[in-house]
Amino acid sequence: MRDEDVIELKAPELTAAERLYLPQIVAGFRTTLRHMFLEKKKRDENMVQYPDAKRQVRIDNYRGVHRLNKDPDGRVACVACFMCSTACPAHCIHIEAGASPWPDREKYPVKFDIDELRCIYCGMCEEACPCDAIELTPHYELVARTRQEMIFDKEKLLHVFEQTKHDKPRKNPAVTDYGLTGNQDKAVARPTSQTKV
Amino acid sequence: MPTRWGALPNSGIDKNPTPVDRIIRDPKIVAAVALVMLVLPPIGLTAAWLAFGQPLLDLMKATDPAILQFVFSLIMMGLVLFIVIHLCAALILAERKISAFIQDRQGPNRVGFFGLLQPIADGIKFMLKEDVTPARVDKPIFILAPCIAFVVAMISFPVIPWAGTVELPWGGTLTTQVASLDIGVLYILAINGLGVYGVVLAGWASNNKYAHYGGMRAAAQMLSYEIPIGLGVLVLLLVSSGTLRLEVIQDQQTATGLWNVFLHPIMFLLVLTANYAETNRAPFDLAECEQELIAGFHTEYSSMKFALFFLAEYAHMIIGSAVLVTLFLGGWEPLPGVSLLHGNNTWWAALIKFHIFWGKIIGLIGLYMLVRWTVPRFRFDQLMKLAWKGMIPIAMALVVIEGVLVAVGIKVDPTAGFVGNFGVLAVHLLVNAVLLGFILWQLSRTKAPVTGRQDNLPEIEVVPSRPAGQGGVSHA
Amino acid sequence: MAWNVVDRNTAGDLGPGISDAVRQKIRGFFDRYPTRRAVMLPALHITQEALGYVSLQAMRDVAEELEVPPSDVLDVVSFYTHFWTHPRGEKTIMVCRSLSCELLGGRELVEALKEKLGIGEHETTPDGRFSLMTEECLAACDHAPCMMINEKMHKCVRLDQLDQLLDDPDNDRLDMPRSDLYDAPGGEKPDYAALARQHGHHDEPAANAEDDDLGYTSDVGEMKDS
Amino acid sequence: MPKIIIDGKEIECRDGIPVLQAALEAGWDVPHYCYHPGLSVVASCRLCLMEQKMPHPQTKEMGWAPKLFPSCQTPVKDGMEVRFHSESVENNQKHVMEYYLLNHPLDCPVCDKAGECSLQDYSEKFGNATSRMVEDKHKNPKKDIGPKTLLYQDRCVLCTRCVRFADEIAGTGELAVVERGSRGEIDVFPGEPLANDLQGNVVDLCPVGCLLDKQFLFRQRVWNLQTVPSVSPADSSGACIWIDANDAGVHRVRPRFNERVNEWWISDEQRHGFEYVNREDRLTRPRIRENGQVRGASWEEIPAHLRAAFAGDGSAFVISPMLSNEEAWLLATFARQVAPNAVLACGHVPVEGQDRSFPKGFTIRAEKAPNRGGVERILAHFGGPQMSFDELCGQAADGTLKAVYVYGGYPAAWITPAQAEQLSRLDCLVVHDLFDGPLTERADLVLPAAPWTEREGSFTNCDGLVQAFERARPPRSGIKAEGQFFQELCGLPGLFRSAKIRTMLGESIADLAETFQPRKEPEHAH
Repeated sequence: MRDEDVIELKAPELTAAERLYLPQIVAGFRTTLRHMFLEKKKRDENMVQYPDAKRQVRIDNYRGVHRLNKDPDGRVACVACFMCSTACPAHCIHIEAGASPWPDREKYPVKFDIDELRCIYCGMCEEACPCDAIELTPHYELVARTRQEMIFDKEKLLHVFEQTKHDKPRKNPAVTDYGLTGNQDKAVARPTSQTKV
Repeated sequence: MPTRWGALPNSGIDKNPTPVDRIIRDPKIVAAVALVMLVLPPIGLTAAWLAFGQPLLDLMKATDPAILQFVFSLIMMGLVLFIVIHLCAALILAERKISAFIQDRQGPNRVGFFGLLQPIADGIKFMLKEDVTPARVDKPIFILAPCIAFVVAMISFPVIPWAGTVELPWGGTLTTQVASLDIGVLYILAINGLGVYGVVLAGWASNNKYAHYGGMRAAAQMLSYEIPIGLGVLVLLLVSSGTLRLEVIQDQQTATGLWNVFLHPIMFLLVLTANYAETNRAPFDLAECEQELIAGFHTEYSSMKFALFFLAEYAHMIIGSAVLVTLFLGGWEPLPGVSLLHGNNTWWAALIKFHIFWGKIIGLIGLYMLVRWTVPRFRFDQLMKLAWKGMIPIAMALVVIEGVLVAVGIKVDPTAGFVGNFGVLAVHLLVNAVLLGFILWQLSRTKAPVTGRQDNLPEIEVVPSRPAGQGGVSHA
Repeated sequence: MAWNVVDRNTAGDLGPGISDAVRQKIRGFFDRYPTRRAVMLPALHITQEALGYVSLQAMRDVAEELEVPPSDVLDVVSFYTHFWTHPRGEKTIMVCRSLSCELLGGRELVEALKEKLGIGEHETTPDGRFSLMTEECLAACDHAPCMMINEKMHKCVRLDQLDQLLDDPDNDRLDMPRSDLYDAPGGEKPDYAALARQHGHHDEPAANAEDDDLGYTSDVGEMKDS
Repeated sequence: MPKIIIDGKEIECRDGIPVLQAALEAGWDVPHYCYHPGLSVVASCRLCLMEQKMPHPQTKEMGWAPKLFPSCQTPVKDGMEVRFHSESVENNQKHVMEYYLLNHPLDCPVCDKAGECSLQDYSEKFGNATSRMVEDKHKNPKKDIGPKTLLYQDRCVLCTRCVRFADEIAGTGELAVVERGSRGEIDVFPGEPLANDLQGNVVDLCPVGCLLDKQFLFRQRVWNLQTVPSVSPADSSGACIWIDANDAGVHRVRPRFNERVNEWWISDEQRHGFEYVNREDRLTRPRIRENGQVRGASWEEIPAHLRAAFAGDGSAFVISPMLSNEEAWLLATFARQVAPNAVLACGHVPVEGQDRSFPKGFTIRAEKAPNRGGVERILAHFGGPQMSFDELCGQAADGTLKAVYVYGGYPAAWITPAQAEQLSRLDCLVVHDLFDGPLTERADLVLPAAPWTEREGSFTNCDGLVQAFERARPPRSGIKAEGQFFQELCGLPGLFRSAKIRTMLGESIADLAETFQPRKEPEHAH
């Protein structure tokens, strides 16, 4: 950075009237009173009676409760790469990896816990996931009676997927070999003298 | 991919409302209840009057006036306590509604039509909540603090001259002021000064650093802002009455029609502002600011202990408003400049006075709320600066000026009426205008940046950046 | 491990081993080379001539004879396409897969052969008549595409010639055994020390190694342990 | 010391090393796969190519040669001038990296090497962000090449470090390159798996995620690990290691370069033998037997108890060779404090077979304890009555001894039932050990020990070399680390710091205070 790139900003100075507060406060009253009395119609039009009705949310990028996606075979799509837990600024994702029981994949999460109370719903995990296995759903109603209940384990996260897959289908995970069909077929096994032995 | 918008499936809560839900949300039922509540008391009172009116009057005629006054005082105390507590509940709802409207929301609207039953629900909730006492608090003080706060807020009410005196048809008078003290104003100031104990002790006893900070801030703040109030009262005493009795100060305004607010507009603003600070309300709620201190001094309080703090805050607002009405706003007199009810001591006039007094209080409280939801919170240094470098010098200047005015004989004459005191009013308005001009001149002479930081920050030294190309790749 | 892993801890059927006669023949080469490892290629040729291919067991046996790890033998066998690790048909069809042939139809040739014979590369028809493989270069780029059946080269092969070529009895001709290319066993052992001196071999550092000023040699034999 | 000029800067380097090694040691980051200072040079990866100044064939004028030279194969020579930061060298690196990534699967998320992978690092530093290949990638098989190792052929870059290691260092040659050219693969002979006792090193050698340790497989991502220098207690060689651990435990042990002992390698038992430190059934609480009843004890009450029990005659202290010099010294000091005539005995020294040497000199010691030499020297220094552990057991049986303090700390069961029986006849038996065993059942006081990963100190190896190790993990909850405990027994205040105790120890035994520090290897050397 060079000196000419630096733009020096000088804060504007308050006038005497502003420093007296009173005119400013009166101006403030104007605003609040306008909202209070004149904008009633707008307020009523935009009102959503929350538990009875729900606000329309942006389904594609609302950041609510997490879910763990399943691939078409109903298996957990996660490959336990720890990218989400690495990216997580709140350190709320805890994974234990293990050898997968399936032939097309080697790693899968034996344990996958998200502490929904610790989570700040920033969506970094979704960004980091190389196989689009973890996603944030538009569901924001998250209640429990104990802290323990708010630690979502793998089963619960998969259950969230089952509940939300109609609202928000899984993104197309054509990013890697893992998960859906992807380009699994594109990799060509080739015959060698050894494989024939 | 285009963004899809959609409503999420509703939760099951309100698909199956409970019978209670159905009842309390039915406007018809709520209207019926309200109607009954509005109609029944007058009918009942009328019936009671018809049944027991004459014997009651006879009894009162026969009673010793002193005993009658004593009983009447008790009734007034009960009535005021009843009004204050119920008004608090109503004000809480009002505050929530007003804040909601200001913020383009609806506010509570689930309990009862328009949320009217919300105070009842709140009250029930306060009583049913678990009363948590943390393990390491100083238990006696922890329990004592909310009591102090509440009691101190309540014991100022007896000196307020609610509706002047009532002359009984058969002779003799009753005064609606429970305690007509010689030192009424000092009493108010003294009791207000005690208010800080509740807050400081709560903060101390909680054994929680946020609560502690809250308490400390509250102490500094309340001490600072008592000074402008005291100076303001001093000015009134100098110019107007020469007495500490609240009812006399009040009577003087009704007699001349010259409310003190017109004589001392700047002083009124100072005392009003100081009152906001005394009640710990926004923009001076430094003691409990949520963003920094969670809830300040009452962080550790729950259930009815917390409710007591809540009640105390609203009671403080009411008493502060009542004092302002008495000292500056002409008390129970409906209009300035004329003396409509002055000297009219009939029982029906007392009833009207009582209502006007409370109406003025509620109007001031409305202003409280409007200010709270309009003006952002002060920073602590700004708060202190406002008191010590702004309000107190101005108040002192006013005291000096008024002293000079009194010395040269410009003083309100209670017997001269509005016109007779016009000269005094003109002088005072001139003095206030000159003072305002002086303040503005002073403010325009000094400079303050918008950021609100301290006035004389050192210049930041700009270090020239390295010329390009000297960074290079380091192999080491 | 549930996913697809080739298990190398256990061996399946290793195939036939080499006979004592073959072992004797291999041992006959020992004298001619400074180390036993150097006998690798003759030994493998001898084995392939005896078995028709080099089975895994044969590799083990050769390794035993040469006192090297069996993996070294596997290394060499798999390096050269002319060594077969599984039984070979009567006729081995080798198609060039290098650039010239590829451009002029070599791949089509391989595909046609695969279809016709019903086998893939390095495989043998069930009746044992044909084996198919591809070669890196048959050194006849000017006559591309070319292919070899057994030891006979066919140049400028067209697809419609394939039937005729495959049926040609002349292809049965086999040239002389490869191992005969090496000196017959029992001959005089060369004087390796003299040869090394003559060619400046690194076994004996030559005195004139510093003839170049900066001595930029690619020889790392003199590098000390770093 | 020859001086060479790299990128215009003159550096001084050791004699007889390749230019690559000199450049690495001088701080250059030169990409390389096949070169390893401990292995022969093949110059096959072509990543370390450099430009070199040579005389023109005709004019004899010095100038940059048009061809690139493999820096790993060019020995340094005084006055030579080379450069790595030039367009042609960087182009070469870029294109070779692209070539390496042609068929490499982008499965970094599931690859255990991710985070310490040369392919990742080099493609970020020297490679292109994109691949121009549009064809399908080849998919090579994944192979189970040994009881402890997996080989994912599709990640391989054919640097042949593993093959050379098996040939040259282990001398067993299980690994080979089969096929050739683009079809080349690393493989073992079927039925002849990679099973030598040094084989774990191929996993460290592998610059990519091709060779994988089954013990560490999928266990942790490497960036979640904290690495601490330590010394292996698996045998008496004193091999230097790195311990990779995090809050979930110790996960991996890797060799640390040490020119005097293990160079770049460690044996498999040093590598894989740490798993006992993570065992759930470790002792974590002191236990005391009172009136036949066993109850949990607090650490605070133990020193007084020990002083009372060992004050009289007939007390003995068994100081295990698993203890560090500092801890052994503190324990012996305490023994002499509380009972000047106490018997000091060196603990059981496990021995398995004979020392085994490998072709390049790497040796696996038969003696499976890290510090017998140090403990014996310290005991000799303290003098007084001493005996072997077997003699001590005998004396315990015939009643000569009354109270014995036994420090165990071995990774596995170590005492024979007969010895345990002999020791159980004592009036007071204090056992300080990692696990429950025949001795802890009979003990009057059981103290939980901490494994070496949770302690710090120094070991004296079989050649008398003193090497310090650091603490990788805090002691498990409930355990007081030996150093701290012994220091409190001796009445020394403050936190245990091995360096401080080592200085004190050095006042009486000077050469135990001098720890050996291996030469620092350049960060990217291998």
